[in-house]
Parts: sequence; structure tokens; C-alpha cells
Amino acid sequence: MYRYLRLPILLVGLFLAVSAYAANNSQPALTTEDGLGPQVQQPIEFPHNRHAGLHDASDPNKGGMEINCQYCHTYARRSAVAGIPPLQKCMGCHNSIDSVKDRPRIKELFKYWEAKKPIPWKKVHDLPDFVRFNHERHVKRFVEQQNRPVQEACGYCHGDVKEMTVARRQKPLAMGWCASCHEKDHPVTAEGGTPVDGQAYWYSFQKPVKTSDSALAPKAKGPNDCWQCHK
Amino acid sequence: MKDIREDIAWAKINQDVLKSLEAPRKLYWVILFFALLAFGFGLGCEVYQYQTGMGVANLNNPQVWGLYIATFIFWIGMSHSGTLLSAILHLMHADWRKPIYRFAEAMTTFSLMTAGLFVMVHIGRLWMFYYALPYPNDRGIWPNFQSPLLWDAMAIFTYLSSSVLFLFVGMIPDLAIVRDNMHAGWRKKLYTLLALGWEGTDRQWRNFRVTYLTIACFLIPLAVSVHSIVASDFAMSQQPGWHVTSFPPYFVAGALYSGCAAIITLFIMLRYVFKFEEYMTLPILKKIVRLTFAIAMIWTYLNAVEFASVWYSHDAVSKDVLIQKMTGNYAPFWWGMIFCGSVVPLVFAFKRFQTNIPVLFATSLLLNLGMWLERWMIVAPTFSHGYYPWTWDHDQWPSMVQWGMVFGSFGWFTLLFLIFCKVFPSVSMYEVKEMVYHRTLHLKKSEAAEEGAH
Amino acid sequence: MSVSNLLENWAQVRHEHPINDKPHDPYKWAMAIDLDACTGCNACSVACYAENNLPVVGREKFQHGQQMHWMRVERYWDEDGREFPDQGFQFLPMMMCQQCEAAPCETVCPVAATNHTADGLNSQIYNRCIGSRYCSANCPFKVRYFNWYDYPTTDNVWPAEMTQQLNPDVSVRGKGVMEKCTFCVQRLSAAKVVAKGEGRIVREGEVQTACQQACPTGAISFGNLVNPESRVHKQWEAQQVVLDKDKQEKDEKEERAVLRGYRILEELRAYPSVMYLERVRESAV
Amino acid sequence: MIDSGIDRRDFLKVLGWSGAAVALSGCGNTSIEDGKETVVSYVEANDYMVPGIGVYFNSTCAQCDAGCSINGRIREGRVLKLEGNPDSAINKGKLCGLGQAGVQHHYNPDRVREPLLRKGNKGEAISWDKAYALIAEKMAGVQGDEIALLSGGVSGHLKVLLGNYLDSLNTKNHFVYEAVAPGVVRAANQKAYGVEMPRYRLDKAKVILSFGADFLGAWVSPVHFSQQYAQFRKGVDGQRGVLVQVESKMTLTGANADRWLAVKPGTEGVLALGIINALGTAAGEVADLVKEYSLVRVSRETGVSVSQIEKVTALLKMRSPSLVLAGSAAEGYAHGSQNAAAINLLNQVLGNVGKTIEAPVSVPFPQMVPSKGNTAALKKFNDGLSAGKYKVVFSFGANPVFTAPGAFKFKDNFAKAGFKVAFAHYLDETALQADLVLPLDSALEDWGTQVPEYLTEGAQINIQQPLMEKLHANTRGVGDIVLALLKQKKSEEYKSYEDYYAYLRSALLQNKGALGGGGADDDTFWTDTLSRGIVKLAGSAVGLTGHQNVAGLKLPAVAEENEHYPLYLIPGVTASLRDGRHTNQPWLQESPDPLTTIVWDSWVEIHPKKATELGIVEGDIVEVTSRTGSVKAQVYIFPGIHPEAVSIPVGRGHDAMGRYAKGYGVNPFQIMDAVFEVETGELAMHETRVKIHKTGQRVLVVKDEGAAGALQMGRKIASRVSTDQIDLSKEV
Repeated sequence: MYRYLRLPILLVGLFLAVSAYAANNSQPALTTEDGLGPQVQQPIEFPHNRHAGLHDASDPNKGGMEINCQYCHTYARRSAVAGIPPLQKCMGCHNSIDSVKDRPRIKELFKYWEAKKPIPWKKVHDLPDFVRFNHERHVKRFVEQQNRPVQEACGYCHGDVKEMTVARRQKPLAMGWCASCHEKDHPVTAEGGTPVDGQAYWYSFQKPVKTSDSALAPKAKGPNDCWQCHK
Repeated sequence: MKDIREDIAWAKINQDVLKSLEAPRKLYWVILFFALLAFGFGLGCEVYQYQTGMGVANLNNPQVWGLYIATFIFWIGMSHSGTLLSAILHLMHADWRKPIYRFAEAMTTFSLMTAGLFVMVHIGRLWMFYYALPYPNDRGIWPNFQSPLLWDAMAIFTYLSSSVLFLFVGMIPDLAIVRDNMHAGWRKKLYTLLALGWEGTDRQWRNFRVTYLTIACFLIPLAVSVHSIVASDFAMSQQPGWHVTSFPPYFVAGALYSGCAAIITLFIMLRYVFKFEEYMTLPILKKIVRLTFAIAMIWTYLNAVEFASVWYSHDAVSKDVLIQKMTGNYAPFWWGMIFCGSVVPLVFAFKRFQTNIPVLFATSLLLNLGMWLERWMIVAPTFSHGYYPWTWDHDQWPSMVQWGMVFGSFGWFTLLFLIFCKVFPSVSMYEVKEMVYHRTLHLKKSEAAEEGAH
Repeated sequence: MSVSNLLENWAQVRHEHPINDKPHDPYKWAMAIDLDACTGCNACSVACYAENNLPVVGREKFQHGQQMHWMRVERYWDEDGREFPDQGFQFLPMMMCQQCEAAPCETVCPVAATNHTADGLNSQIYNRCIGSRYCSANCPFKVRYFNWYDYPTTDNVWPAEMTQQLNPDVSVRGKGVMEKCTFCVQRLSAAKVVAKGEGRIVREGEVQTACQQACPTGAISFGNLVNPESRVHKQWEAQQVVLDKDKQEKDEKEERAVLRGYRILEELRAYPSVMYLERVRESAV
Repeated sequence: MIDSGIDRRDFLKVLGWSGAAVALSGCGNTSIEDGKETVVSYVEANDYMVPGIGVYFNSTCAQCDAGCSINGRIREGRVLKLEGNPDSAINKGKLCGLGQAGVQHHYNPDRVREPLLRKGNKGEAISWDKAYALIAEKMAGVQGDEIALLSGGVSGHLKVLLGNYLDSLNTKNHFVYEAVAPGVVRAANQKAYGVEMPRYRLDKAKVILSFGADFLGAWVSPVHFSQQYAQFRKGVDGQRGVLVQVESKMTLTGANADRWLAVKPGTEGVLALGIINALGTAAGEVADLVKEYSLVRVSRETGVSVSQIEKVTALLKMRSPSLVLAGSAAEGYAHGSQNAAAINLLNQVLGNVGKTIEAPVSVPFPQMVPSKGNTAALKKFNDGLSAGKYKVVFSFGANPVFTAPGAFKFKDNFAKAGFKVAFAHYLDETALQADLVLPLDSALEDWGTQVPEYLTEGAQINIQQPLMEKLHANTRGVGDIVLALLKQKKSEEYKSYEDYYAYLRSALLQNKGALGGGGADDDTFWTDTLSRGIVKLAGSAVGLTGHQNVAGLKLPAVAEENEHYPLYLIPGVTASLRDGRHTNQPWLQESPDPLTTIVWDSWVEIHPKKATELGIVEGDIVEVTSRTGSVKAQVYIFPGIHPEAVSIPVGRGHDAMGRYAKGYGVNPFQIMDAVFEVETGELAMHETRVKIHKTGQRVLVVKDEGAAGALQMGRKIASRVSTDQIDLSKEV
């Protein structure tokens, strides 16, 4: 009888092993071949590397201009939504950069401006509609409070944009991925009152830590209820 | 009268049973056709509901479960008697069970499978049902282990897998017989595979007996717990009419009851369709009928206990629900349940009806109807008459989609059952042989004793 | 993640309702609703439709009891054989999710799509919901509403033009999920983000629910029950209604209390977060 | 709020807003989508325009005439929600359901989008130039008095402009029509107090005795009154106000009363005089007038018990000041003026004038004061139409084909007019009869000013401004249309105004000083004004007289029983649907009627006693027949109505207008008889007598209420307590 059971036992065992492995290594892989994230066709092929990339001392025409992310993406620090810079922002500089005015992409840009038509940029980092993600909080924490370099802070979720032309989504941006960060590397200080001492709610990414002066600010790591991120 | 003729030849047993795999009466195909028709209709309803939304079932805000859950409990309940016959009576050495336990066990399996369908059908987002499974995932979230619904799912799954195992294990020696008597072809291959190399050696028999007994022992508490847990779906909630301590035994009694009634129905059908008159004899039927009668009285008693405990409690809201059941919109169904469940079985008390096949057939169908009504009367009135009067329902009649799926489920069950009976021996050959052998021994012994006395 | 997470979370699942061992801090959102001020005008209900993307189901579905209003304005009159209801009606402004502290819906959900937040809210995660409707079955107030149809794609629910009215801060629910009043959680979290940015907690009056904002007679007060400055706190205190009791002390006294605060179906021990104030009628006429 | 100096009109033009930005996916989509959606992107943006953050702009609600100021929430260029503007003295940050549904008026899928010219039974889309040219063509050679304009109430600069246009046409035929308006009460107030609408101070009164004034529902300025009501309930020095409502059909206000008195229809005046008599404080003329109204007689005629009248009288005596209101139920009879006069007299006797009835303020710009709509105007217009007097007819802001009483045969008469132009939002019943339909901007796209009829603290001019870009390219503001038409006549005078916006701006800037912007430069003043949405003016108090001449006050004998038509038909005016101009807004259709909880349909309210007598149960379809016609509707058994009356709500029963209005319910206007109030000539809305009989059909009434009806079944759900059992003094 045993020989008939060998195969099922093997299969069940294999399934368990694989799923346990998958669960512990919780990064859903990006599906593109080059691993740089899916490509999105944009109305203008915007060169992030040229704007934000590192300055190349030897050949100023090649390297980037090291523009701070927040120079253009100003909304990220002011709102939950990062949005896209208004056309006016592009024109603020490009109006006075005569040297590139004859480039095809810049011509395209001017066309939009003259027609007073907004550029129909496509979303690259498009979270599902039921997710409540707040850019402002993240920028405040990493850039303003912890003084980390902007490119590093943005890069946690957006990848190494300064190396890209058109932005590509390099991170999975899935729930498990968000949780992996919040649980391990970047615990969030909850404002007082988050449950401590074995008194947590259904879902918390990590067991809350009890501090000695718990009356003031008990610390919990990560968002501790689903409504923090789900709307 | 005897349960079975002692002089029946073993070869004839083989022959009779194997014949059922080949040539049933024409009625078989007629029933099969209607079963397919009903199942097809139910399937159509489900497809429509899946695409349009649960609203087409005419469920609404207070009345969120409707017939789906009622029928779910009905099917879960029906499964219990198979276990009663095959496992409990096995342990009790009641050998009259032997010719009939196989189909009863099959009934258990298939009614569980039917019940499982209703869990699926009733879920609003069927395509997301896997959220209810505790599988490891990168989000680190698990189902809510506090929910009786989750216990339910687990209990049913365990019960179903154990029942399948029990059915299969019990069938191995018979499958070997079929294998040995089959002409070459796909069926032979199938039986060869399923018989797991059974050769009937002593060692195999010994292991077989132990395995079978172990599973039987395992199955009995499982069967009781499954329906207790189904009862917990209701008893653990806070709703008037559900929040009753006596629900688990009440449910188990109801389950056995409906299962026995179904066994009578199927007994009569199989006996006719597969010409099993020799094995499914009237004396055996009589025993089942008596068993059913006893269970019916227990059920009636538990019913009375439930009503009394509500009536004499100070819970006005639960009392309201009970009064509503007796006098409100649901009164015809509720009284129908009392009639079918408590009055109709009194027929069984009369000896001359205990073997009267047309009467028993009709009665058993009525009992089944009564038990189905019971489940509906547990689920629906509480919804339409809950704590909050503003939401009391005035439009609770189930739509065609719901009815379609209820009928469809009967079609599905019948379909599975008929296919099983046609493909597998629905009477346990080796155990009937045992039974005949034991009876012969017994007979010989008593004859010898008689002779000795002379 | 993994099994250790399973075990830890398992142990933490809703021990008891939070107030038993530690009161909420710094937030516990609660309401007090004055039946005497309510005129039954329905402004709150319309505000809720506008704020929370509630679908208008239409006549047919309403007839089948499949309406989606998160709050009901109920009206009652005495049927004591009088010819006319000459003392007027009692309007129950807003029967909506009572955000129970020991919510019957939370324990029964098979997938934990509804659970308690640290702020004392009863959250509903649409994307996790599989639609078993057990929560609704176990809700004594029947204030949970199920998406019986796929309203976003149903004709005339949101024709193309009307989709532009939808509030982007609130999910539009598809078919097969349960939904209910959230105490306008989108407004709460926006207020909390602002407060957090300034290193403080949300102040009284800084955040209003949509219904409260619309109510012409100010019958609804909403706020942080923990904050002693809040109107809600003061009202609960003045009415001697305590959150974690299934029978208030004032009601246990022999003579009738001269206070009018009460909670609906309090005896079920769900500990609702909404206190109602009885309607008053003049005895001199 | 706007705080920068940008010109609102410009910003709206450059706003890069695309309608496709809203995703409906909700729950279905659980995965990340790459490059499927377009980001909301702007060409130019101001500091306050941050994606994801709502911006609020002030404007004025146009759903009814109360003049509440609104505060619209705008996200990514779309208006999402309307809330009350806290700075407005009228609504103080609150807004009723009707007002909030304004966004559904704006986004309504059934709005007219192109100018339509009648071609047989169909409308053909034409250009605006062609439409204007057509009007000019039709107008050529037509005499002034052959042109007529029917409109709803108008005020502000639109009224001025409209007046100028009518002058240029040399016509005086401007008929201002409101289907539901307190026309008789205005006249009676004029007599009693010297003003049409005094300021009622509900908040100062200790007792309110209201004769059918539904001030919490649909009467005059409900949001304002509701706020006063809340104050009144809290009480002056801790004493909770007492509300007694006298009416034959319970209104929302009646449902909130401490005592609701079901009075025999039409005898409100009798009761008022009876109370004056019972008070015993009147002297002279008044005493002579009321002396025959003994308690017994009054009780017999009105059906209110003697003890009840005594209790009310005692209460009025004991608690002062009180306030007595005459509402639509009292004025709706042929002797409505007499009723209202008797009720106003009660105020005078109680000495409330000057205390709870205060003098209103006058608006410094009399030309902007609203022209108040009434029903007498419709009668005149209808008479003119039926005589075939008019060759060109304009109509806007009213839907007379729907709201004219059936006895007027308005639709037939309207057809006699030569060329009919309707300015319309929807293809409603009137627009369908027109020859040319000009599509209007919604109130959230249009510019305008408005002066409310009922002013609260001081005078104010409300500013109406666009909250977002136009939804449809080819709609026009009503001001723009009138200006364009005016340019046809007086091109020289108006050519400097590019559009109505320019006209408004210059008109307001001209009076900057008077509008309180003395020192500021034009742009600052303008931006400030727009950001506030209200211009508050001092205004001067109008004199109030407290003495009414009672010489003409004589109530007719109580009406005889009518053998053929034994029941009164009371048209119910609900807070959400009013006269039915907003029925196509689904929130209002689905918002349950507060009293019956019925949605999406009309009903016939019948008292349980009457129903038993007639063998009718809830859901029976009955035919309600008057001399004019009949309608069939479902019955709702309702105790809050006099047994001699039945009530059908108005506002439903459209056979045009749009998908949410058409085919739902019945229109009681259809069966209304043409009976007029004797003094004012207003339509007596409550004078229609009907009979009912069962048709034998029965339906399930679509309502929110469950099978238990209005009962709580012993649960403590909506509990009630009487004042002697509680202590309100310790409350917060």
C-alpha cells in the first residue's frame, strides 16, 4: 500500500515546504525580465536621470543636474498624494534654457504649454484605490525628522529614480512589502495609547513594546489597525 | 422474519451486487436525467447570481442568509446517519447494518459535499473565498480563528476527508472483488488502482480490521462535533432564537433524524432500482424505521425543551421570535415542521406500516421535508424578527434563484449518489458474506443445541 | 510573518474589549445624539450619501430591502389607542453603526475583515471581506449593509457625470462586501495626520462627521470621549452614562433618574459608543 | 478659501481637469496597476491647489429661495460636497438635505446640454448664435404686451438685468410664480404688521403656537428656523420652549410638537379667535369680535376638545413671550386671509409684536429685493395665454405645466402662445412644450447674486460663483443669456460687458463703498467678496405696526359637508421635494419621507379610522377623484391626519424631467380645483374636495419602516420623557 502513498506524501510535503518558504521570503517578485519594473509609455519620455542624476564633471552634457526630488515633486511633503508637477513648473526653468529648446521632447513640452493643455502623464506607482498611503507623513519622518537624504527616503518605495529615464516601478508596493518595512526596519512610533501589555487588537505588525514611562508614550511598531492603510 | 437468508450462496452475492454495476432498471436513467436537469438549473442560477450579485437571491439587509444556510444545515445533518450506521453500529456489533451501511456512508460523503457547495454559493465574493483558509502569506494575516464559521469550515473539511477515507477503506476488499470480476478495460484499471493491491491475505485482513476500527472510532466524535459546531454558528451568536444552550444536542438529534429518514428513502429506491431485495430486506428496514421513530421522539422532546426554555425564560425578545414563528408569516411552515417532524413519524409506531413500502416511502419524504423546514425555521424567523423592530422584514420570500439552488442541490446529490451506486458496489459484499456466515454459524449452533436438547 | 507571527497574533486576538484593562488613550471616538433636538429632517442622511459614496439603489431594490443608507432616521409613534399621535413622533436621528466596544460583529467574521481599532472604532476592511454576512447576522442593530449588487456598474447608480462627485478618500464598494458607518474615518485620519505633524492630538471641534456638520439643530455631537474638554465627554459625564457598563448605575436606583441619556440595547453588553438623549415632551399641554 | 489675488475666472480657465480621474474599481482591484490611469495634472496651479487636499469655495445654494450660503469642497477640480458656510447668518454652517443634493443637480446626467429647437416632436441641437438670432427674429414686430415672461422668484442683479430687458421690450408682463409660496400670509402680515415678512424670533419665544407653519420642513427658511428651534428647545433661562402645532395634516414640524392638535380643515381661524376669547385679555373691537367664539362652539367647529383649548390658553397666559405663526395650512382656503388675520390677531393680543415678531431690515438696494413668487401670477398668465394674447413667451425657474392646478388646463393654454422659449436645466414638462430650450448652467457653474426674501441679522447679498469648470461646454448662465438678449436691444449700453461676470463685477465694484469695501482697491475687494461669498449690509429697520384693523375680519361659517366629494385634499409639501423641481436628484428620491418613510413614490395618507370605515389597508391602490380629475396611488395609513382629509405629497408624478423623476408617483396638482383665496386671488391649495374608492389592486409600499411599523415592541429605542420627570438644568 505504501507505494501508492509515496507520491501524495511527497506532493504534500513539497507544497508545505514551498509555501513556508514563500511566506518567509515575502517579496513578491517583479515580473519584468530586466527586473527594473514594468515600462509605462508616457506622453513625453521624461529623463529623470538628466534632472536628478549625478553630476558628471568631465562632460556636463552627459551627467545629471542633481536636482532635489522635492524641487519638482513639491506636493509629496504637503499632501497624502504626490501628484505630478504642474506644467508651469517645467516651464519655469525651460523657458530660460535656450540650449535645449530645439530638442524634440522640449518642443513637445512647449506645444502643451502653448495649447494650455495639461500633459496626460500615466501613473507609474498606482496603488489600488482602497489604500490610504500618506506621502506627507513619510517625507516628514525621514527627511525632516531623521534628516536622511531625499533620494534615499524617496527611494525606499520609488527605487533608484535618478538612474531612470521614465520612472519605472521597481518595488512591489504590495501589502506584505509595506509590512516588511514597517515591521523590521522602520518601526513607527505610535502616538500614545496604542495598546500595550498584551492588549492589542486584531492586527498589528509587531507586538507592541512596553516602555517604562508608559503613561507618556508607549511605543508600538507599525500601524496597528487596518484602517490606517485601508480606506 | 429473518434479516437475511442464511442459505444465500457467496457466489450469488457477488453476482447480484456486481450486476448493479452493469444493469440497473430503466428507472435509474430516468432519475439520473431528472437529477442532471435539476443540477443544471441550480448551476445556471449560481452562474447568474455570481455575475449579477447576491441580490438576485432576494436576500436583503436583515434577511442575509436565507435558504442557503438553511439548506446547508439540512445537508450537513443528513450526513450524520451514514456515520451512525457505519461507525456507531459497527462498534456496537449490530450486524444488520452490513447490507446497508455502504450506501449510507456514501450518502454521508455526498451530502457533505453538497453542504460544502452551499457555503460557497452563499458567499458574496466567492472568488475571494481563499481568504478564509489559513495559508501562509506574505501579508502575515490569518483568518479569524474566533469565528464559528471558521470552526465550521474546518470541522466540515475534516469530517468530509475522514468520511471519504472511511468509505474508501471499507470498500477495499469489495473493490478487489470487482477488480477480479471485471473484463479488461478502463474500469478494471480503476478498480485495480483503487483496490490498492488487496489480495485478501491474513496480514491484510488484520491491518484492514484495525484501520477500519480506528477510523470508525475517530469518526464518531467528529460526527457529533460537526453538527455541534454548526449549531455553534447560531448558538454562539447573540440573536434571539439562536442564542440557545440546547442547540448542539438539538442539532445532532435533528441531524440523525433527517439522516435516518433519508436512509429510508434511499433504501427503498436502491432496493427497487438495483434489485437488492435479497439484501435490503424488510426486517432490516423495520429496524431502521424503529430507530428513526426513537430519534424522532428524541427530537420532539428536544424541540419541546427548546420552546419551554424560551417560553419560561425572561427573554422577551426570544419569546417574540417564538410567537412570531407560531403565528406570523412563517406559521404555515413552522406548523408544517411540527406536523412532519413530530406527528408524521407516529405512523412508524404501527407495526403494519413498519414494512409497508409505499407508506414508508411517502412518510420518509415527509420527514425529510419536515427537517428541511426545521432548518429554515431556525434561520429565517430570527432574521426577520430580530432585536431591532425597525428592520423587521416584510419581503423575505426567497427568489427563484434560491429555490433553484435548493433544487439543484438535490439534483447534485442524487447525481453523485447514483453515479456512485453504478460505479461502486453499494452493498458491501464481504460484509454480507460475513453476516450470512455468522448467521449460518449461529443457526447451526442453535440447531445443534436444539438437537442436543432432544 | 510566518508561524511565529501566527502564534503571536493568535494570542493577541481581541482578548477582551479594550476597556477592561486599559482605557483608550488618546482617542476614543464617541457620539451623543439628542432626540429632543432632532427634527427628523434627513439632512444627516443626505450628507452621509455625499460623503461616503453611498449608492442610490432605486425603487426596485429599496422595495426588496436592499437599501444602502448607512444611517436610518427612524420615527416612532405611540399606538396606545389614541385617535391622533398628538404628542408628535419620536424621531430616532441616525441609527447607524454604534461602534460597539465589544462588537458582536467582530468576533464572528471568518476572515477578520471587521475588527477594533485603537481609537475604539469598529473597522470594516472592504478588500478583506468575503461576504459571509455573519457580521450582519450577529448585529443587534442591523446597521450593516451588504452590497447585493455591483452598484458601480449598475445602471443609473453612478452615471458617468455623477462619478465625479465620488469622494476619493472613500472606497467605492463593489459587489459582495459588507459596509457600514465608519464615523467618517477618512476625516478622522486626515485630522490625525495634521495633528501628528504638529506633535499634538486632535483638538475638540477640529474634526466633524458629515452628519454632525449638516445637522441644522446641532442634535449630534461627536468627539473624543477621552478628552475631558470635549462636549461628548461632558455630555456622557453629565448623563452618567459609562461606556463599559451594561446597566448604568443611575438606572439601578429605584426612582426614575432625572437624566435622559441612554444607550440602545445596552443590556446586550456590546457597549455601544453612541449615547442617545431621550426626547422631551411638555407635561403642561 | 481664496487668499491670493488671482481672478477666479482665470484660474478656472486654466485648470487642467479631466473628468476621467475617478476610478470606480473599489474592491475588485487588489493589485498594483501600471500605467492604466492618468495622473491629475495641471497646467498652472496655485498654492492652495494641492492634489489630495480639498479646497473650499463659498457660494450660495440655489435649491430653494431661503438663501443659505454654501461652502463647496473641491478636490482636483471637482466639487464633491456642499456644506454650509459658517459665516452666513441664515444657515450658520448648516445645510439641509435638499441643499446638499445640489451637487446632484450639477452632475445630473439628464441636464440639457445644447440649445434645442423644436422640430415636430423632437428637439434639434442648434448653436447659441442661431438661437439668439431666432429669438430676435421672432421678436421682430411683436408688441410689448404680446411678450410675457414667467419666472420663479428672482432677486439681485439678475432681477435688475431682467427688468431692463423687459423694459427694453416695452412689456410689463413679468409673472413671478412660485407653486408653493406663502402669498396669503404675506398679505395678511402686511395688514397686521406693516411688513410682508417680519423676523420671527423662535429662539426668544417660550411657547410657539403654529397654525400649520412647517418651519422645520419647507416653510420660508427652514435651516434658519431649525437652528432657532434648537435654541428655543434649550429655552430662555432654562425653561424649555413648548411647541403646539395646529393643523389637519401633520407636517414635520407637527411631528416635533409637544402637542399636535388635529383641527377640522379650514377652521384654524376659528380656533385662533376662540383662544383670544378664552384668554379674556382683549378689549374693545377685538373683544366684540371674539365674544361669540365660546369654547363650546369653537370645540364643536374645530374638533379640538375644550380641555385642550383651555390648556393651550393657560400655557399662553403663563409663559410669555410666545409666538403664533400662520402657515400654509391656514392660508390654503378661500378664506385664508381671514384665517391668517385671526391668527395674527392672536399675536397682537398676546403682545408678541415687537418681542418675538421683530421688524426686518430693508435692503439698501431696493431694485435687488426679490420679486416674490405667488400663484396669483400664474392665474393671470394663464388667463392671458388662454385668451391667446402672447406671441412670445419666456419661461424659467418654474415648471408651470407640472405645477399648475389641473383645472387651469395650463398645458393647452400654453400651446396657444406663439413662440415659447424655456431656459431649462432639464427637459421638464414645461421645456418639452417649448419651441426653443436654452440650456442653463447649474448653480455650481454660474455667477450671480441673490438677496434672500427672509433676512435674519441685517441685510445681505449672497454671491453665487462657479465651484468648478463647466461640465458641459454649451450651457450658459441665465445672466449671460439675459445679457445677450439685452444686447440685441441695447447693444450700445451693454457692449462693454463681455459677459454676465463682467457685468456683476463692475456692478458690485461701482457700489464698493456701500458694500463695505470703501478703502480697498478693486481687486482686493472683489477677491474678498468672492472668498466670503456674502456681502453683509447694515440695512435699516423697517417700522412694524402692532395694531391690526379688525373691521374686515369675519370668518365664514364652517363649510358644509360635501356629499359627492366628502374629503379635503391636502397637498403635502415635503422638505426634500418641495414643488418637484429637484425630483430628478436621486438622493432626494431615496431619502425617506420623514413621516411615512416612503421613498420613490407618492402615497395617499388616510387616517386609520377613515381607512377602517372604507375598508382600506396599507398598500391599496385607491383612486382619488376631484371635480377636476383623478389620480391613483397607494394608501399609507397614517394617524397624523384629520379623518376628513386625505393628503398626497407634491413633487412626484413627473412624466418628463429625467430618469430619476419620470414615472415615479403621481402629481396631485393635476386634480387640484381652481378655487381662489377671496382677498388675494391666490390659489387656495387646500380647497380641493375629493372622494376615494378602492381599485382592488394592492402593492407593497416601498418604505424604510419595517414590518413592525412605528412600534418599538417594548425595546427602549427612541424613548420619550415628559418635562416633569427630568431635570434639564444640568445638561451640557
